[in-house]
Amino acid sequence: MKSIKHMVPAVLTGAGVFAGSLLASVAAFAQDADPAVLDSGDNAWLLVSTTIVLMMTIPGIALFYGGMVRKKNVLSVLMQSFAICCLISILWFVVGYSLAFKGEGAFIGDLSGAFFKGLTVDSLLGDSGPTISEATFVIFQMTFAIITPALIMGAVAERMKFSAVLIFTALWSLLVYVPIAHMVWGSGGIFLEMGALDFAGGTVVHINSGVAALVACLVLGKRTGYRTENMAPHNLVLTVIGASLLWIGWFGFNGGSALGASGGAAMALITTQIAASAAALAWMFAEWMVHKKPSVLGVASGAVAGLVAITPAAGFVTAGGAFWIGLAGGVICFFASTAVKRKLGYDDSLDVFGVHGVGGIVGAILTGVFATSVITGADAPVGLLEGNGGQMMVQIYAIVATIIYCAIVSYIILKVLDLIMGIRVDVDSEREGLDIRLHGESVL
Amino acid sequence: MKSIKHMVPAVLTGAGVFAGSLLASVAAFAQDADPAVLDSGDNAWLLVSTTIVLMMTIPGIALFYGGMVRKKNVLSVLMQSFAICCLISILWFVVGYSLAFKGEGAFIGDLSGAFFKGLTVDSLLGDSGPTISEATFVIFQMTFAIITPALIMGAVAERMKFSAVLIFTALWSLLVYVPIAHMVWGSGGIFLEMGALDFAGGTVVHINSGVAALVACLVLGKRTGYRTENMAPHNLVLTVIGASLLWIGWFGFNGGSALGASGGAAMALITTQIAASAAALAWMFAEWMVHKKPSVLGVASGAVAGLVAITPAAGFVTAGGAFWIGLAGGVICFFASTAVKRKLGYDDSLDVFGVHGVGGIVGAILTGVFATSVITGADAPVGLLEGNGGQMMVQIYAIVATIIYCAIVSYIILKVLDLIMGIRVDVDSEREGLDIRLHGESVL
Amino acid sequence: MKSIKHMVPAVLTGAGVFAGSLLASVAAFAQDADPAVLDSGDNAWLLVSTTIVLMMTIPGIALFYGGMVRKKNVLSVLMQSFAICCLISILWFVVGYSLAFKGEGAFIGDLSGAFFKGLTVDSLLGDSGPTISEATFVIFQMTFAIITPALIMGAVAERMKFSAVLIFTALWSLLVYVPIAHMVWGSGGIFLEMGALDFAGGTVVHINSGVAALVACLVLGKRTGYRTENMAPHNLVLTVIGASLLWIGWFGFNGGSALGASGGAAMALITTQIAASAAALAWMFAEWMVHKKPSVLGVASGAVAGLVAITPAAGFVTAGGAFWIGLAGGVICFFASTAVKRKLGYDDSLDVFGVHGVGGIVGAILTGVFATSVITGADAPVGLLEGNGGQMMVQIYAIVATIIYCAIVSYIILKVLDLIMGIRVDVDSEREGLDIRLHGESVL
Amino acid sequence: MKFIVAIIKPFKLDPVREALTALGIEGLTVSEVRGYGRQKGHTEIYRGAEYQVSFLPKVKIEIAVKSDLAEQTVEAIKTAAYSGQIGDGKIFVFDLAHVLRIRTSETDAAAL
Amino acid sequence: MKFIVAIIKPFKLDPVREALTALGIEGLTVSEVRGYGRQKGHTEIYRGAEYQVSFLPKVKIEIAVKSDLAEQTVEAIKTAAYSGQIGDGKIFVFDLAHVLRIRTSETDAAAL
Amino acid sequence: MKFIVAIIKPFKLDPVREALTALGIEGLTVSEVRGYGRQKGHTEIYRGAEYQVSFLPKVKIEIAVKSDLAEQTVEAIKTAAYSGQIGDGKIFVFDLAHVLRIRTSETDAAAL
Ligand SMILES: Nc1ncnc2c1ncn2[C@@H]1O[C@H](COP(=O)(O)OP(=O)(O)O)[C@@H](O)[C@H]1O
Ligand SMILES: Nc1ncnc2c1ncn2[C@@H]1O[C@H](COP(=O)(O)OP(=O)(O)O)[C@@H](O)[C@H]1O
Ligand SMILES: Nc1ncnc2c1ncn2[C@@H]1O[C@H](COP(=O)(O)OP(=O)(O)O)[C@@H](O)[C@H]1O
Repeated sequence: MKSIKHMVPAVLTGAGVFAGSLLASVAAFAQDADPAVLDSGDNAWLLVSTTIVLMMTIPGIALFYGGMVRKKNVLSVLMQSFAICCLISILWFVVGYSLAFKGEGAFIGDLSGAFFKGLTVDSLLGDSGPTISEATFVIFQMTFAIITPALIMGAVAERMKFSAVLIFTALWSLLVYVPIAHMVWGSGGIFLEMGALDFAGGTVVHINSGVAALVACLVLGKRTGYRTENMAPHNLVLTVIGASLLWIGWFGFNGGSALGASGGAAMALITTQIAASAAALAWMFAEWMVHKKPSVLGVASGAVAGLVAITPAAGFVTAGGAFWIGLAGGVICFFASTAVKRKLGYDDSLDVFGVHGVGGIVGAILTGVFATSVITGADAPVGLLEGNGGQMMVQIYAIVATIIYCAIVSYIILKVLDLIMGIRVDVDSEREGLDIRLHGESVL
Repeated sequence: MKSIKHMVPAVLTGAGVFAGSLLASVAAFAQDADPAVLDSGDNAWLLVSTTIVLMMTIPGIALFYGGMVRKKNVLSVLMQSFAICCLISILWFVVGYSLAFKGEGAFIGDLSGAFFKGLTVDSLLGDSGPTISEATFVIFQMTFAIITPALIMGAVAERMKFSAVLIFTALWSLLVYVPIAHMVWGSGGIFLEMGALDFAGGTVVHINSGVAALVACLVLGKRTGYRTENMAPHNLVLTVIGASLLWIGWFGFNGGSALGASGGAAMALITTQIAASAAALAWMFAEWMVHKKPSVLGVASGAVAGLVAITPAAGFVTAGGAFWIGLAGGVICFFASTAVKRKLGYDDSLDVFGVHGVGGIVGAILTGVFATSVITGADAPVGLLEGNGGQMMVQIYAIVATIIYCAIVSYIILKVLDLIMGIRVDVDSEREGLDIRLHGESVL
Repeated sequence: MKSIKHMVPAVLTGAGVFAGSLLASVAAFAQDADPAVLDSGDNAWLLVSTTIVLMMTIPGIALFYGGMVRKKNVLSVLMQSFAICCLISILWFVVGYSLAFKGEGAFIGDLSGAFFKGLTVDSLLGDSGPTISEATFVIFQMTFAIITPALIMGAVAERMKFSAVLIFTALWSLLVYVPIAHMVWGSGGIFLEMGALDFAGGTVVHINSGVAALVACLVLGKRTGYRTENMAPHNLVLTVIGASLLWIGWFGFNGGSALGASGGAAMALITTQIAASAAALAWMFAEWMVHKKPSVLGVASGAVAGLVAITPAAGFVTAGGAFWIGLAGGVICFFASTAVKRKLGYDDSLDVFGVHGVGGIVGAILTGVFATSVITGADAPVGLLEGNGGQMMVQIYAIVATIIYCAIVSYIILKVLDLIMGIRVDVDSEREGLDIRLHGESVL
Repeated sequence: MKFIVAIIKPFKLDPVREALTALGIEGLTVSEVRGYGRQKGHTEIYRGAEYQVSFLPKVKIEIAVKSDLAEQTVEAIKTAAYSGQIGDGKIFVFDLAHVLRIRTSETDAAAL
Repeated sequence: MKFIVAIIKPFKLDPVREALTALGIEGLTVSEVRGYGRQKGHTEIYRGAEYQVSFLPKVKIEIAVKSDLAEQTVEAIKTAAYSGQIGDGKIFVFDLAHVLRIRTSETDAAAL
Repeated sequence: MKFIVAIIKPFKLDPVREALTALGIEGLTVSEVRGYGRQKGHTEIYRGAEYQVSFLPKVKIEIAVKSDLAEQTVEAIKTAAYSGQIGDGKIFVFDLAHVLRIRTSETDAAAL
């Protein structure tokens, strides 16, 4: 489990998937293996990873986004992250975890583990060898389920009703997040079977949230005054704190996805760090050339773009591979969030699509390029550079399928909600600010 | 140690107590057990737990409270948390740890471990099996001793002299915190002997600080202008950061109280998450109904209320139990901090009693209801729902005794200090703000 | 590895050095020892330490410094920390790590590990017994390489060109940081061979950055309006958050330097906590006496001074020793950063020299005084108090050599850069603020 | 010369400034103020404590103009700041005795 | 018409506003200012660097009133803002040439 | 009496205050404003979205003085606030009808 050498099938499927199949008792390695036993070091690292991935949402995303909106809306943005965290936690307990990780369906799990049925302090993940507690896996995955819808909110900031945010989040999590998570990581999931590589959730978390974000901001429409009024970020100090906590927490996101405190986890930290750094510098220099000044918003955005891009690859590539993935992620997301976005004219308030959607796609494709047996320990070539062109096809298939599924279902949810209850606040509220109008509070 | 199955006596006493008795060399399990040996995974998790529980006070509480006061007092509030952290660290070293955890007294320990006498890098906690370093336990517990008086300060914010804060903290820690900690967790402590359940410090930390807070704000009197001037929180962004860090840190608070990176620790993270989420949503919806708008201060307060309520129960209940405890904590603390407080008219500036006192009592009682052998692995029924009504009586006894002891001693300390030195600033300082008057600083 | 008892040579060299020599395959203990094997608990603790040491720079230093400058420059300060983090990460990958930790040179390593050549998921640190992954060591050390130049920036805040910051950082890291790190920790390094004690980087990180900071602020000149205009910190809330995160992260800095989740790591947390607390209180009371009011900037500065002072000693002294080191660090840095600085008249904007330089020197000397066999497990006397006066001489030698080397090379780099490109912004930019002029951004 | 002070809604600042530039007015000074008037404020509730916020954010614009431009200026502001809803604000006109441009020491009309 | 400008201590804002409402005055504009005068400031010290803060926070209230109400208004402000301590502030009275309500185009007395 | 309003560059506040104290002026009121004029603003770019910031930070100083001091006061401000660069600002002088010191009820010249 800890040793990446034992993870040959994971090479084809990603560590998350591996966990899924273990959970589902696919006794692949159980033959002459020792019985499963809790490894306290691995479990400790996963408990910590859980903690810091939670920190990515509260206060990470909350601050990253909060600093970028106008002052009159900052509390509404914090409120969204915080409330989504609470709501998804309860949903994960009720049915989410079970639908994502129990059962053998190709598209979705089953309800056998609803309300955490059968989960005890002694449940272990997998059947053999040193491993972690199932309870640890449950809450580690919970933090991924939390952050994904929280990310989407950046696209609809400053104009979506809070009641609509709650209902959309609940429906989207069950109808989009949970099925995609199962398809990518769950036992029997189609992308898993197909051999798509997604180490820590590039598809499930980032492409998914990025695409939903784009759909949501299109359905919702532009902010009143977009391109005519000054919508400059009110306090980038908050944004830098948020970006820093995202970076820190990503060590748990990617490092924890090794499912143990192994050398593979350490290597995932290295690839994460290199990709984030390369992307941040890439964005910064691109901006310096194009807009004449390097900005702290730019360097922070670049870091997040790099973190997104390395997510599917973190445990499959070398530091060198990570460098190129980061570089590509930084430059491409820079253009996606500036020139391209301006040209297309949609109002994705905080560039969720430009960073998470585009960065996720870049990362998923480049995973197929740079994944290497040097790191995974596989016997056969893994990525395109090693001569395995087929992997690229699988990657693209998974990306396209995710985009299509996510876009359609997100669109339907939003349209239905808009018909039933209206999802956008009125212009006066937008003008006065959501903090006072929706929450009766304000920052002095 | 790690495995909750070995913790049968802990079922009756809480993991902290268990540690206490181990420390005191009660050789309960030593008979045919292996000699004690350091488990690096368990020790790693406890080192991390220590780190994040420290983060709960600096900057957690500091920000949670700092955002809720008026701008002219924000630095004075940060100053209190920070200085208390420093002061208690030194006191813990000098006598605190020894008086809380050494010796066999019913009410207090002894001075045999003053100045950490006898503590070496090789000292282990307990006599047998895989365990953690005693040094780890010493500093883990230090962070609990730090946060408790820091919590109290919310009740006296914006009007207490800083010199009085320091002296009160030192005296209160030695005369109230240390004895209660010994009674609940120390070898021979009366509540321990009695079998009161307090997994991570519901009584020692929360009821204790909540009651002292109520006494302190009554002795000190209301803020000048209370109910006539606008005392709205000046920056809830800080409060949300603080609440988030409290939540994150609580994973160490409750998870670390399992004293190892076990499945039990993971389960404690789950119960903590579910209770916090349920309480946050409960407070939010209650407020939505009563005050017509859901607020970010509300959802953050609710989360803290849920975290307080689950503290004594975190390692004894299922996720389902945690849900109900959170729900009750959220709703009851909401009414305690709003309608009930308004009716009674006391000025507990930041609702320490309404959240920590009331939430602590709710949690301690419900621990007696929901504690279950399913989680603790006990052979006999544990909580009321399993048919063991006696546990409730023990819980209530411990609660009432703590309240009475804490209230009386806190009152005496404050009254004596007030006579000797005066504990309240003058009206001009209150008007101009404590930042400038007491600390010669201000936030622009 | 974990057990300090096995670290006899480390007693003379510091744990970092120990790691260095292990890396270099000095087969000191390999004779009848078991082959090296990954200890997941130790590795977990080091992964966490890495994470929180990274947090010391982003957002720790960024906020600590950001709060102390004028509002018009806050983003420029954040930008420096963030960009330095990215830049050093890439440099470390390209040549930094190899030059610091590969090879056997007295003054510098070699290029055998450039681009992390030879690093695999299976590489372990050292040859025998339970140990950590080399990848873990690589990224743990990377975070130290990141924070050191980030610290320097406090001295040049509010007036240095961003382009010059980047180039200076790259050159300084390669020409100063890397050689000093090799001399102190690398296999064959002269200070290592000499037996200088530096547990976690007092010389490499703090004296080094403090001296470079002093040189840099002298070369750069005073800020326009220094001593005539109001340069009061614009938002000490940020500074307190930063100081708190520094404190928290220092648990990884010092605790992680034990290279395992051992009792020694726990003891290092205790000495860190006691020294920080003692120093914070010392600074606070000194200020209370001298300037009539205790300030939150004072208590926070004192804590950092104490953390700096304990850094070289954290794994070599008792809690009692830590108390005296903290006390001395707090008082001496207070006078260095106030009265002495005023008298000498240099403009070290945020007192990097007064806190890190002076605190580092105090700590390095007192390590020679208080280091004790009680903690290190050495057979011979260790520090001056145990009768080993020679250690003091070695300490002073290493300090003086570091100061001279660092001062000269830093001076040359800065002067050359100033000639080639100019390192200071023009007066108009200083007046309007670097945020707008250099980065095209502002905080509302 | 006249000194015109206008209290307007914050989001009307840009339109007003453009209207004034169109008139050839090259200078003005703006400040953030809070206004009390017929327009209702709002209530904020923090843990059950209600605060009536009766002061609303407004922007104050100050413009010194030659007397003959005053009427046009007032008209331009009125048109640009108008939304028709309560709280649109007021325009006050004062006599201005004397003006000086610091940089050039020009005075009165030449200084505008 | 008269234009009254009062510089008062911040915590006197609410009492003054109430006194004015009692007089039937329905509008006023408030801004945060810093005042220098007989009232001493304070010293802030940051790591030994002393900054004399001689400007103190004050609130400026601006009210346009019909001329016959001016005296009463000044009196009301004076009474409500009085604490008897140095720094209570000043009231300035100006002639106001012209007023216009943006929403209705009413002018002068009708616009108040 | 005269009421003098000066719009100056922020970093000139301390010199101006000192110049006024030297003249024996014991009171003044200061506020932070934003100015639009000949001085060019700057552009901020956030992820490619450009915002023209045409308002620059300025400080407004208000001083009530006896009429005979007015000229000297204007002169003193001009000298202290002068940098010779565009954007140095303006000084406006108004007639002041009436002054009252709240603390003592002194009026007019005695209240200054
Ligand atoms: N008498 C007054 N003196 C000074 N300012 C006033 C006066 N009356 C109104 N104002 C300012 O004008 C703003 C708008 O006035 P209000 O009565 O709310 O709406 P309207 O101008 O549409 O009737 C107020 O918020 C206040 O700032
Ligand atoms: N000549 C003046 N011009 C403008 N504002 C003044 C003048 N004198 C005083 N002020 C304002 O009035 C405030 C109070 O004045 P001060 O002299 O401190 O106390 P008092 O009014 O009680 O004598 C000052 O802070 C300043 O804002
Ligand atoms: N007509 C005016 N009315 C009010 N304020 C003005 C006027 N003209 C200029 N100002 C103020 O004076 C400041 C400086 O004016 P500006 O034209 O930039 O430079 P200068 O005074 O050197 O010619 C402006 O920022 C604005 O605040």
